[in-house]
Amino acid sequence: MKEYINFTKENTLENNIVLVIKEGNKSVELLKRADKARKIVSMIIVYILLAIMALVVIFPFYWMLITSLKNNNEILSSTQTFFPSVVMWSNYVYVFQVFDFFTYMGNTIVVAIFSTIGTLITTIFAAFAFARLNFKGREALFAVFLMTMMIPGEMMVISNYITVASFGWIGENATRMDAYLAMIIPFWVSVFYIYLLRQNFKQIPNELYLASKVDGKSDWNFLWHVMVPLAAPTLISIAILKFMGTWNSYVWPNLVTTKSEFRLISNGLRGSSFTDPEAGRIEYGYQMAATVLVTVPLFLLFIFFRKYIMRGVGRAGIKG
Amino acid sequence: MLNIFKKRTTSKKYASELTFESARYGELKVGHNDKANVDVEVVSRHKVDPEYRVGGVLDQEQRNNWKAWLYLAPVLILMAVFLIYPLIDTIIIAFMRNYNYVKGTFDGFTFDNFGAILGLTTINGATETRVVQYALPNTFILVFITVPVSIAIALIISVLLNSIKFLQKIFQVVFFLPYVTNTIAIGMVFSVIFDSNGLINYIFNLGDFKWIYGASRAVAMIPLCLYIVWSALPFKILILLSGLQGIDKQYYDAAKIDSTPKWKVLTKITIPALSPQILYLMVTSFIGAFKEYASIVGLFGQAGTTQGSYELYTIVYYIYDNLNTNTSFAAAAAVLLFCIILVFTFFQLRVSKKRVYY
Amino acid sequence: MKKKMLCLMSLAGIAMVLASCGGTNKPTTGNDTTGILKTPTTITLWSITGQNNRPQLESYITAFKEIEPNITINNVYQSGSYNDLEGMVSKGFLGDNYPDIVQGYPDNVANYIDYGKAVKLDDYINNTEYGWNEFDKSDIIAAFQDEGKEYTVSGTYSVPYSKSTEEMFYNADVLIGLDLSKQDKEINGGAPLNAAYFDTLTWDELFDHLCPAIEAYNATLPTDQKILKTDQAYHSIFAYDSDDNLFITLAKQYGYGYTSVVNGAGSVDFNNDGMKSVMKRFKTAYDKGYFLTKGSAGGNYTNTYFTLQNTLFSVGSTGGVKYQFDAAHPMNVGVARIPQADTKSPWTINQGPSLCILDHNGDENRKLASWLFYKYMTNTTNSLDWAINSGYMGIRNSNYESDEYKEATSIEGKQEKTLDILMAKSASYLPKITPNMYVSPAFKGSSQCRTQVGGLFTAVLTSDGTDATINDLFSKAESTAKLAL
Amino acid sequence: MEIKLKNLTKVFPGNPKKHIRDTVAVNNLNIDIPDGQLVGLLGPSGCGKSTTLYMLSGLQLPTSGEVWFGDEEVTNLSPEKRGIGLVFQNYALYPHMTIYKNVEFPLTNLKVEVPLVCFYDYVITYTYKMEKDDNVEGIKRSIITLLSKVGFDKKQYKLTIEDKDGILNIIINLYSVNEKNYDLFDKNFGRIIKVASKDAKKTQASDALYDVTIRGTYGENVADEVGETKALKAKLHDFKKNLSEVKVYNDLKGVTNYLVIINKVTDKEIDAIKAQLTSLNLKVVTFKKDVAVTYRKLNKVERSDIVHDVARLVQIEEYLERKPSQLSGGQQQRVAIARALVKKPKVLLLDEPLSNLDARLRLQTREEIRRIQHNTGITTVFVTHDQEEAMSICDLIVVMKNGIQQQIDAPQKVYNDPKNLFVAQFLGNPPINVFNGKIKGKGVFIGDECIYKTKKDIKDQDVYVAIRPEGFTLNKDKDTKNTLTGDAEMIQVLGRDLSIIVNNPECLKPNFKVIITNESDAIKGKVSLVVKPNKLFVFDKTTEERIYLD
Repeated sequence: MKEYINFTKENTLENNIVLVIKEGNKSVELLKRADKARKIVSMIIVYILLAIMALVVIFPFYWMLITSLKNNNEILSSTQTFFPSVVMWSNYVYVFQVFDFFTYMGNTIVVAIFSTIGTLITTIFAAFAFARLNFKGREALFAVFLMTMMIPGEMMVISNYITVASFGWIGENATRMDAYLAMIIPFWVSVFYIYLLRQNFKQIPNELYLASKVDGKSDWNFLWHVMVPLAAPTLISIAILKFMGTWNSYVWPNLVTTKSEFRLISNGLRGSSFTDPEAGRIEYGYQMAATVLVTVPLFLLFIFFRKYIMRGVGRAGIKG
Repeated sequence: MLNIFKKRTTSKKYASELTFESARYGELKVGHNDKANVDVEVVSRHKVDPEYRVGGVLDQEQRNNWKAWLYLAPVLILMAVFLIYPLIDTIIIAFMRNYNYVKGTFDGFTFDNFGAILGLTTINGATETRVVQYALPNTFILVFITVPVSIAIALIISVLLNSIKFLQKIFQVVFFLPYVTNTIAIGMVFSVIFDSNGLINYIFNLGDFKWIYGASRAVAMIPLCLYIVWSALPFKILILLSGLQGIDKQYYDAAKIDSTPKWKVLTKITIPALSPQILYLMVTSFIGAFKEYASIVGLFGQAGTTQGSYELYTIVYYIYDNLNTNTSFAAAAAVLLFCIILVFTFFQLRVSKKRVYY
Repeated sequence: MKKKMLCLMSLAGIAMVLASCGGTNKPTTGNDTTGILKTPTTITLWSITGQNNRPQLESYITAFKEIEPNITINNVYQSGSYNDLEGMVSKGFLGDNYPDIVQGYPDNVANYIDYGKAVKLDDYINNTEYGWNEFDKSDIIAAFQDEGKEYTVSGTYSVPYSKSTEEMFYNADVLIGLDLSKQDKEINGGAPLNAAYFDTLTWDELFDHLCPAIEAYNATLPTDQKILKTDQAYHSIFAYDSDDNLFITLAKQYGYGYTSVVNGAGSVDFNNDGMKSVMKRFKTAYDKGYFLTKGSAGGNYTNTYFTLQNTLFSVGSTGGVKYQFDAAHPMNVGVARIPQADTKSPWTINQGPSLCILDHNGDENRKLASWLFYKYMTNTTNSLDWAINSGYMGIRNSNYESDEYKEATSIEGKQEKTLDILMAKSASYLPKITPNMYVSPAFKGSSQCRTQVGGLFTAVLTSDGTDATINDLFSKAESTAKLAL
Repeated sequence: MEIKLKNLTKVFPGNPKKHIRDTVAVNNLNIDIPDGQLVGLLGPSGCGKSTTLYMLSGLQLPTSGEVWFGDEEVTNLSPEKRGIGLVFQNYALYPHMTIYKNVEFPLTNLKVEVPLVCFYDYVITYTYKMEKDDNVEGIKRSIITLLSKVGFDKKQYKLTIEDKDGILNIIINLYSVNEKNYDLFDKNFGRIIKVASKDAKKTQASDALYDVTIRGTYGENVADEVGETKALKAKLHDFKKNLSEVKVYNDLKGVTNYLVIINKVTDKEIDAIKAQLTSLNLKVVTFKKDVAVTYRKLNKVERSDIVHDVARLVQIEEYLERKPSQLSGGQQQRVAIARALVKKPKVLLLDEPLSNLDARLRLQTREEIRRIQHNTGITTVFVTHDQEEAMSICDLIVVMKNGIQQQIDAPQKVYNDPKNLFVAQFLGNPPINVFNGKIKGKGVFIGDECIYKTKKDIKDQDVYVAIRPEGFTLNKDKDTKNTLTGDAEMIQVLGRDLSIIVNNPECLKPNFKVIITNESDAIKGKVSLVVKPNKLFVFDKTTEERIYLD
């Protein structure tokens, strides 16, 4: 096409424009004052917004707490109260009386710790293989891994139940060890965490791998002496998230344990003891007290490890 | 990943640059246009991801082969037993007629299960309308409302949180709180708050407006979405906040120097910089949202706002409901959902290729 | 960090120790010659037993061990609903992880039959050595015995345990002695209202005479003395807690179809003109403010409104009598039979879980052991103890006739306007109901039928009430119910 | 723009809990940077040079002291408002944007000042006879390009082209445009096509608008200032929309003054206001009238023009469509400069811009910086720890150490005339040789050898004697006085030069370096060196300040 106008350097249009920042005509003094005011106002707005959202987030917890201290009539009454009219510490006393708290707690901690350790080991191996080693069908296999995340867990329960039963881990003759195995082993694989850790491993510079090769280190040594320490924050957050997950898990442990002394805390605390079987009604006060009791340790765990979780989870989004 | 694309540029390019281009992308077509400029058309079958071209490791390929499988062995065994086998099992059951999982009996193989759950064929003389009428639309509504909204809110909160120093840690802890509780208990709290004589109606002076029990489907979606968003926030805030803390401060300094207004810093710098985290959240939370049902149980205690109604059905709720009695239908629904998620995730990843900057 | 890890590890160690200290059930070994069963047998009982009733159950187990030393009972309390329990048992079938005796509703038992696991009990019942003798057969309330037979296959598959029924509770302070002759001469023959009148109340009487009269009477009262709290969000003269029960009961009372068993499978019959007209009737009553159900009361239990005196009548389960009374708003509560279609053939629902014995690969010892335990725990002494202490009904006629029961349920010496007296009134009223209890057949999908008719009742009440809507709601409910068959 | 730093101090607070002391990064710095100069801040790492730069940019705020841009004090002004360009050490190019977007980005935040002079509507009709390879579409597009290049946005023009058998009727409606822009358009239109005829009709669309500040006095004294202000406001009610400030106040002398600031008013309105004031018996003392301005965003074409101009300047035009990660360090560096230049800043700041480049690129790029700075004439401040870099391109060098400025001078001067030992040592490669020496009887001694005699009266003392490596010549004539002797240990041939490593016990290091032309024939062993007086500096032993010998 014919070029009608040639805006080359020699005969360019002289841009007769003056570029300014918007407030260009204001005096520096004025700008400074406005600056300061804006900073203060924006800070106030930020804090107000955060405070509002924090309130929204925290309110259900507050409600949970006060409900755990109310008696059932007050909970069910049509007028809501923001503070229990009679503080029912007895709800907590009841929960403690009814349950063999320490047995449940012990089971939960054992199951949580061993499933966490198992998960960490399998996750480290798998992530290492996917991130560092080359083999045929690596990407395809990883895609299959990801696909398993897309099937609803409810659907897997039946098959897994049959599998675990065929191992003899459940049933009338199941021992404590069997019960633990049934609760722990099926959850030793987590695609989600493998994915998370793989991303993390991938960020570790390849030079380190080559350097360790030059130093004559085996893959095994490299994994444990270089990769794992470098990915420690992620591993810690995986451990904690896994721990929390086990702590709150309910359906599967409830299904595979048939003796109350093998049960986990969330099964014990969310049981029928808070429903009135005659009328099928829930004793909300007890239930909430129990929920508070389950939640508090997790919450403390988070506060305790907040720094590590923050650091570890943040790497999730980086591409692999 | 296969990525066919064509790139056409017109510029006064010289040989050296052309070779550079070709090294990067592959086949080149060079032509001339009437302005004596060079038309360069780059045709490529696949874009080489630099990550896969890292030198050195490739040499190890053959040697690592058996080792890799050794490392994968524990996971593969466990996965085969606890994830892949159920997956295949589910797919097979989806094609069995009247599968009874206790007895292990079924009446031959069929495609009818899919037709039946979609209401194309009848069951016991009745048509299953709940999947098409409620479960599918509800699932999509929840997915397309809760995921973007929760990501947006999480983004706002984490940006705000990142901009403060005083009380930051306390706020962080507060916003993480929903992560440590269980769905059912907090669902109950929400249903009390949204009760017709609950807090929301009291605050907004709505009389005895029905949000939960007896509410219409559209209204019931509001507390449901709010609840799902609420419980989805902490993890997202966690990810985004630590993503934010990883962004080079220099970009913000540069933006300041360039007199960039705050909203523009957010949209043009922060969000693109967070795009890997956002993609990650999108993919995982879309998958999660497709599988939503526990929150409905938590909030409503049933699949509808009144007894016997299924207005709030989701696909997984349907699966859960039919698992014991109509296992074949449940499996068919699971396979259907699996396909939906698969297709959706695939498209999401494709679209994101252009929008995500690493 | 290391410190923290160490901390965790040591915690784990402690937990291990703690966990292993937990209860250990030593199975008893060695044959004992006493008792019917000579070989040592361990059976498992799964039940959902409330905290309050556990001591009773455990005492029966302990006592049973004395009688049948070879039988060890592994008693497991499960949690959740009976349907959750069924889910656990059903999955347990896959891994030989299910009990010998399980508590459940007939709907649950129907599924166990379907899976071929429920044990047909007729041989045990009729066994001369350890079955029920003639006294037992006549003593155990017929309706309860019948319930065990209401399945798609013939024979008895479940036996009564924690049963309950429904009673009508009324605000005696307001209603007893209320003279409505000015409003409607026909009510109680012009006499003031009394307990006998409520015992024979029919739906017709209730909606056509009593409610209009009460409404008219209420209109004559000064504002601060109204007996109807029309200013409240949920109020009515009469309230029925369970939508499902009401529908099923009405179908029974009026003789219209609900469900039936045809050729060994369930059949959904409730979509009929008779039930539609009954529904319209109730819809009209609801519109007039005479009537309320849980479903139409915002999903809240109506007895809450009864205790707040927003309603004058309340129908609820005998298992939940305590909810008909609130110490914060004390009143005298009267107990009566629920209203009937025809007082000559009154029907009241028979509900509450029963027990079902499950087969373990044909192990006869376990079946027998289970039966023996059941028989023991429901013998006259134990069933009486259970009836007095558990809040459930006595399953034997003799329970009600015994002096202990009469004494326990006597209102003598009990303070007015207390829960105690109400409980006593309720319990002592039960013998009047027991001869006229019915049960609807259970089959695969019967629980969905219940859910659907309950939902249907609510939907009709809250709908616009036109024929088209009602037809639509009926066919929708029918269709949904059929899907579950 | 001239930049002045006055007593600038920056203290980074420590943490007493963790026993971290406060750090004084910049201590009482005073620098005057003349307009249009390229100034290098030079010093070892940690000397506070970068901190100084960041305080100039506003990204860090000084603990005390002032920063002046021209005659405005901008010390605490936020960086957004300073209108400066800054090139970061790591360039800070936005990785997700193309080079074009990166360079364009600052422009999207800026506004164009539009003076609100008299605007006109135009109807221009051109007729044009189509030539052989003409096409209407092309002409149309070129006209539109021109229209937007002049700065008209879509709402401001309407273009219709009628084609009548090869004769084009081009009708252009311009709405509310500046006369100057019209002229610009008209002048350039000829470059598209040679028209056969042209007919332009011009009608005034709006009056010119002015910002007016009027100060004056009241005839009598007023007690109630607030009330009177209100009264005056009420009187000027007709101009309520335009009034920005009205104030009546008594000054110290007790005279009642008034102040009226009115924005965007026409001449007519100004007259009306004046009449109003006169009718109130108010005397006008000062009357200030400026053309009012409004602001608009740059349009796409304008942005593209500017980006391309700057891209051409820094020679990155070819890379505009690439992402930063696809460029080499040097290219990225130029992009960073382009991004800083594109908004035509009055001040350009560069933070160690060359530190990430390899040796050759560094050489090339620094020349380029010099060239760009020279071409644009922007006052530029440049931070570096590389003395060679600073010396080679700067107009002025500021040598800093521990937050304290050591010397400000032209590069040559800093090298040739260091003010203290630090400056002498920091500049020069190979570094200057320092000896323990003394001044005794007007002689500068290293050991026992007197290497220089001064006429100035300097008291005898121990000193540091520093001599540049090139400050020696071989002493061929054995009789010459004032030589330094040593043991030549090694001789390196550096091409043009020779380097001799010489041992001397008085040298602070074990040996010192001598650079001489390779024509001289050096041998190992004892050498005797003559010191060039202009390469010899003497510093006080304690203060390390220069002791001037002449």
